[in-house]
Amino acid sequence: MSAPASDVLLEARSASIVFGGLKALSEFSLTVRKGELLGLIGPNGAGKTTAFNVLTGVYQPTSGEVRVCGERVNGMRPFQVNRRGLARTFQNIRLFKSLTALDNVKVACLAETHPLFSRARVESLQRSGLRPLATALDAANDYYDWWRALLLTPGFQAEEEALTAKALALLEVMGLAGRAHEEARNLPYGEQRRLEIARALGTRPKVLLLDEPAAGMNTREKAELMVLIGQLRDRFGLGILVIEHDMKLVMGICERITVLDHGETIAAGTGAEVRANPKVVEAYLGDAPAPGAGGAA
Amino acid sequence: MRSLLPALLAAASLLAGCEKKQPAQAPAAPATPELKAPAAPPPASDVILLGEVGSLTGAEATFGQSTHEGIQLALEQANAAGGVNGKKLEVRVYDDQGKPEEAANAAVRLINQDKVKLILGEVASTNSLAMADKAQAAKVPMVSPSSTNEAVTQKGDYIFRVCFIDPFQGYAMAKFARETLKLQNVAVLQDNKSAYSTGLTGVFQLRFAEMGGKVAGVESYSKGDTDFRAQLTALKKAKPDGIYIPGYYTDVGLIARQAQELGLKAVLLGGDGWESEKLFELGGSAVDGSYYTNHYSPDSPNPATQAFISAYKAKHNGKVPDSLAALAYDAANVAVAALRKSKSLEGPDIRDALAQTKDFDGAAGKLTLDEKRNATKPAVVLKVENGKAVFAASVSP
Amino acid sequence: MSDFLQHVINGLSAGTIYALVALGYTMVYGVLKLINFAHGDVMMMGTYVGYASALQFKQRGGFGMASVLAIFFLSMAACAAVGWLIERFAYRPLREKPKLTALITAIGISFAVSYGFQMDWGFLPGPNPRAFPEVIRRQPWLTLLDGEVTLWNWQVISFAVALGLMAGLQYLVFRTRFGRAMRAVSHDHRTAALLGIHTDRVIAVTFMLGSALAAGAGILFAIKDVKIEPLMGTQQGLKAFVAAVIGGIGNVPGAVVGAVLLGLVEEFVVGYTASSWRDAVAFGFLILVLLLRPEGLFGRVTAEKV
Amino acid sequence: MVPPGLRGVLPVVLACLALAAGQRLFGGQEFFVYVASLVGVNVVLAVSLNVVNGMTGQFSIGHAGFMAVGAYAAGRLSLPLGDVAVSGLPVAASDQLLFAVSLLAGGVAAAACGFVVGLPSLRLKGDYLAIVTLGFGEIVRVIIQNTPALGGALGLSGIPQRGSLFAVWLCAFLAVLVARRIAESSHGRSLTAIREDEVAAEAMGVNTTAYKVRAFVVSAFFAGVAGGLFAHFVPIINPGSFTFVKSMEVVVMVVAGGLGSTTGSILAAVVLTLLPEALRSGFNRFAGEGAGAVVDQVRMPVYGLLLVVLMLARPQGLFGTRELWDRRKGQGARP
Repeated sequence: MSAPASDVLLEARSASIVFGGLKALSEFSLTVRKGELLGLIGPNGAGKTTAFNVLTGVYQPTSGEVRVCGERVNGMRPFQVNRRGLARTFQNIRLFKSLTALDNVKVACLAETHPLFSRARVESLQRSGLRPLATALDAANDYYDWWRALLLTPGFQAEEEALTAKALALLEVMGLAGRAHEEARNLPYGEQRRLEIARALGTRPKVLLLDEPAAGMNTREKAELMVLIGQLRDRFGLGILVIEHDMKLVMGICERITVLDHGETIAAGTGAEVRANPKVVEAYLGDAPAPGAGGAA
Repeated sequence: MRSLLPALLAAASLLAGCEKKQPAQAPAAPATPELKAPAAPPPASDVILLGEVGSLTGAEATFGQSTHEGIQLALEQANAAGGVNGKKLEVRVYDDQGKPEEAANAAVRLINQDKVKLILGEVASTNSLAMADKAQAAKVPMVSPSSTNEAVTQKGDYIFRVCFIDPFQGYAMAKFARETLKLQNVAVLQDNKSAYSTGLTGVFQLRFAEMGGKVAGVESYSKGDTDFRAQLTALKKAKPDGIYIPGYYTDVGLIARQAQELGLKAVLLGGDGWESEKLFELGGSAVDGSYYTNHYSPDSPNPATQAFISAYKAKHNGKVPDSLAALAYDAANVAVAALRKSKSLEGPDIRDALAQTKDFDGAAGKLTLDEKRNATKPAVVLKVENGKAVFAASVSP
Repeated sequence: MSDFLQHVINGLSAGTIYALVALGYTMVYGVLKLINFAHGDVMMMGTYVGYASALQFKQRGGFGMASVLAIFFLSMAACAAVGWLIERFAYRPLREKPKLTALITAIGISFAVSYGFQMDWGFLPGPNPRAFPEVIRRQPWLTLLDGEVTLWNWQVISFAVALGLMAGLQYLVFRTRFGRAMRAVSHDHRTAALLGIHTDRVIAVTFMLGSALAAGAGILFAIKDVKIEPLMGTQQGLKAFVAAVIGGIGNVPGAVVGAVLLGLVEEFVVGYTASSWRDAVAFGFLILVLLLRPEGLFGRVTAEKV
Repeated sequence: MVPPGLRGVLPVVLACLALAAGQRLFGGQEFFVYVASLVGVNVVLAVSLNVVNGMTGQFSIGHAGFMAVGAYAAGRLSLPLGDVAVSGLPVAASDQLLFAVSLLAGGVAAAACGFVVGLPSLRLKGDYLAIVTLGFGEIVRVIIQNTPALGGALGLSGIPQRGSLFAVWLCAFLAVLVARRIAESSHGRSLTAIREDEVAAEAMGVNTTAYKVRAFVVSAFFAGVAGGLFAHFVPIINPGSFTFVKSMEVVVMVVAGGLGSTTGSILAAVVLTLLPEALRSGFNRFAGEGAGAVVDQVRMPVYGLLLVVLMLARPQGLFGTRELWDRRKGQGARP
């Protein structure tokens, strides 16, 4: 891989998806590099979440391609895409409600376990076309893991402790340390949002996709969250893509912004460029009260 | 007998090799904790307790109830006649809900908790088989009134029955169909869910062919089905002059109706599973002219039969006893006779007395227990006429 | 030749009954996305109501056109009421709960009803089978191939009723205001409620319609196969459900096509191969269809909302 | 303090000792042993079904099918082994060894079926999966009915009666232990994650399909073992013992105990097995011979109503998803 491309973590090239004749997303292109914080905005129903679903493998693009860390992920299932370094949160919070905050994060910390056959080897087998063998090794890993869990081997116990430590550390980062043993459904809304981020971080992502992380928060909370997101990027060396309804907020912190409307990319560029784009103004004006289409200055 | 464990399995179990069990160490039964035969006789009491297992609930509840009525009548009469050597007879009943595992459980309870001297039951062969294992191991004699499957008494020398066995019943119908009805080409429709039905099918097929008839085809259904047209259409192709349906009355009535609807003009033949008032309700006029084998006919002039019928009617508001009641009555009476003859009330003695039963004048015909502990007795063939079963013939072994 | 034709008639005739039961399944699934496991048992109850009323008419002297219609009407009305009760008290409180809870409830009702009817207390019929009176005099309607093959009047009637009901339902769903409301509720009942549709009422009416259909199917079944017993609904219900899934559950013509297909497949398996495998074949067919085309033959793929 | 290396096996050793003592004390009482064995088998069934229905949230209603496969595989294997012994071992030990081998074979055969049934779950959810499992149970029954080597409708009888209190309850203990340890490992968390939100679990790197299939495999394995145990203490097994009704009995246990709670499954299995038994003898004793029949008549309708009432009033069941041994969550719940 060439040097400049190596810090490209996520790339969509003309990805389109059609639902029953309707183009939900057309010719969507985007590049996220290491250390970048990008925004994805657009009015309701513009296709932002659809774009996320295409990027993460929930939907398969009808045409075009998606690459994570240089590898084409078309046709992969979401967990495979995730294991390549892409983690996300959900617009309508999807926590594991009856699990504790700690366990929510621990579920995601699968990358911390030490399988019999390394994950890299299984993946490389998969890539080289020996899929049945890869599946078999994967299953062997699981059964090996089961035996360790059943016999409570010292290695397994140590690993559990390491997992807990790691998960606690992530909760700490998101300011949830005191809530570790609370069931997720009992957390207040804002904390649930933050727990989702902590959980996503548990998968050791290289790119983080945040779907309206500040939805339902008041202005002060939103500002705090945005600062926190910036810190995450620096601390973990992530590329971050944020969907946000509040244009003002996005303009404040994102280096570059992509604007979607009716599945089409109508503008892309820095905050200033986007703001100046007449199509954007029109899209937002057409959408009802323009959410501060010029107020970020 | 004891055999050698295959070498392959030995290797699999990572063991050097296998050998025959030492007969001295484990005689007939496996080495797991054995059922203890009732030890020392309980303090002399004036009651002899018998056990009964039957399906008092579930789909076969009527079987269990008829059987119970037959047994009760027999014991009442025996007690009225002075009991056994001055001791009264009592029966303890357990319900097995028609399930074999419950039947076995009930047998265990009767043997170990209630310490009964003898067990009566069951109707369904599967359940009798389950009980027979327990009774044989504990050396408690068991008399089945109406389990016709061959395997039941093969369980051991403590297991008896007072009815004929399926091979004879199948033979009787084959003989009747071939010799009396002069049928050439008979098809079979069996109930695949019931061992009784598949067993009879096998025997009938064999015997009918031996007698020079032709079995045109065998089709199956599952008890509880309601649509038999596919099977009947397939059978119709062979143009049979008779169809043997060794099933239960619940299904047979419908089969008869649908055969009529499809224009099948064959005589329908069956076994003792047909015996029920419901057959005429479900089958309507379609079952008229059919024949089935049974254990007894209420029309029989036999004085023992008539005495039983009038006693039963007196007790149950004029209800005519079915063959299950008659067989149960016989089973109980055979047991009582054996208890009276027996040297002691120990299992082996009762067993020996039972084995000597000969020319016993039962409500369902004269019977002798053969060396395989099965009853040798004639079967009757009944003909359905205008919603009634009437005596048509008797077939002797 | 004659046996082939006879098999086709048998298969169609069995499929017709499956179809009528399957229509109810499909309608309820359409609006509620719930497998109403108790549907077959509602059918059983309808048959018993029909049985009771038929006995009354029989005592008063035979069956005319009016009395047959009355039998149908009585049992359909009774089942509509039962359907309403079940929906109101067993399913509605669970509408916002996970799907599994409603499925478990449905299975519970099915068990309670079918085994409850096996008890012989009070008005309950007990486990013994009954013979349904001959309310429609059986007559050959058409005789083919020198009398080798007969098409009976009741077969034709059942088939016509099934087709008529299918057409009627299709009209109801796609051409009426109520149908539009049904479709809206089916799509998303919360949004439908926001749009001013009385979702509770739409669902209740659909349920009652489906249950009434089941009662009608039950009586046609009893005319066809005569024997009725408390557990009959489970078997017929399961087969009908299989038919509905094969056709694409939620799809009205699909249910009928699936049912007829299932009837024919069963018939030919029994008729031409081993007859003891009928039930295994039905479920095997279902699993095959689900694996190859999970949405059924006529169903549409729906993307899950994320 | 237990050294970490021993923590895994210590409970098993302790259980073995306790069970051996129990076997000495009660082993001679036939009826007690029978009922206790029945309870034990039902505990294994309920706990194993809970792995799929409770922990993973996939609804299987064909558990009796797996039990049947296990019972027939183990029983068929044991049948010719009744008269053989392994050399160099006392007869009793050899019998128990062969018994263990049969049980294992039953478990493995059922697990293989679990794998096959689990596969459709790659594509099917909820209701559809439930129907496939139901269909599987029916197909198994039809196959057994049509296989002469398995005794057809008559069933298999003459299987050496090697089951014992010790064997049954050791299996029950192991099933509980396995369920508990799976639940407390990353696998169990992944299974619960699938139950709570499949999409989110997948997005967090959980291979949901593989986990679901494996949950089916484990669950089926123990159902098979339960079947094997059953076959070795009832004298005859036939297809009629493994119907949809049996599956539903187990479902009722799991649901009543609380979907996802192993403790609840155990408790419900014990209560729902003993209660009818106790009621039946109680009725027989106090209301006259035969009155106990009422219990069996009302049992199934009551189970049905129980499901409905539970779902309406307490959908989480007796225990919810809580466990008796769950101390951590208890602490967390207190402010």
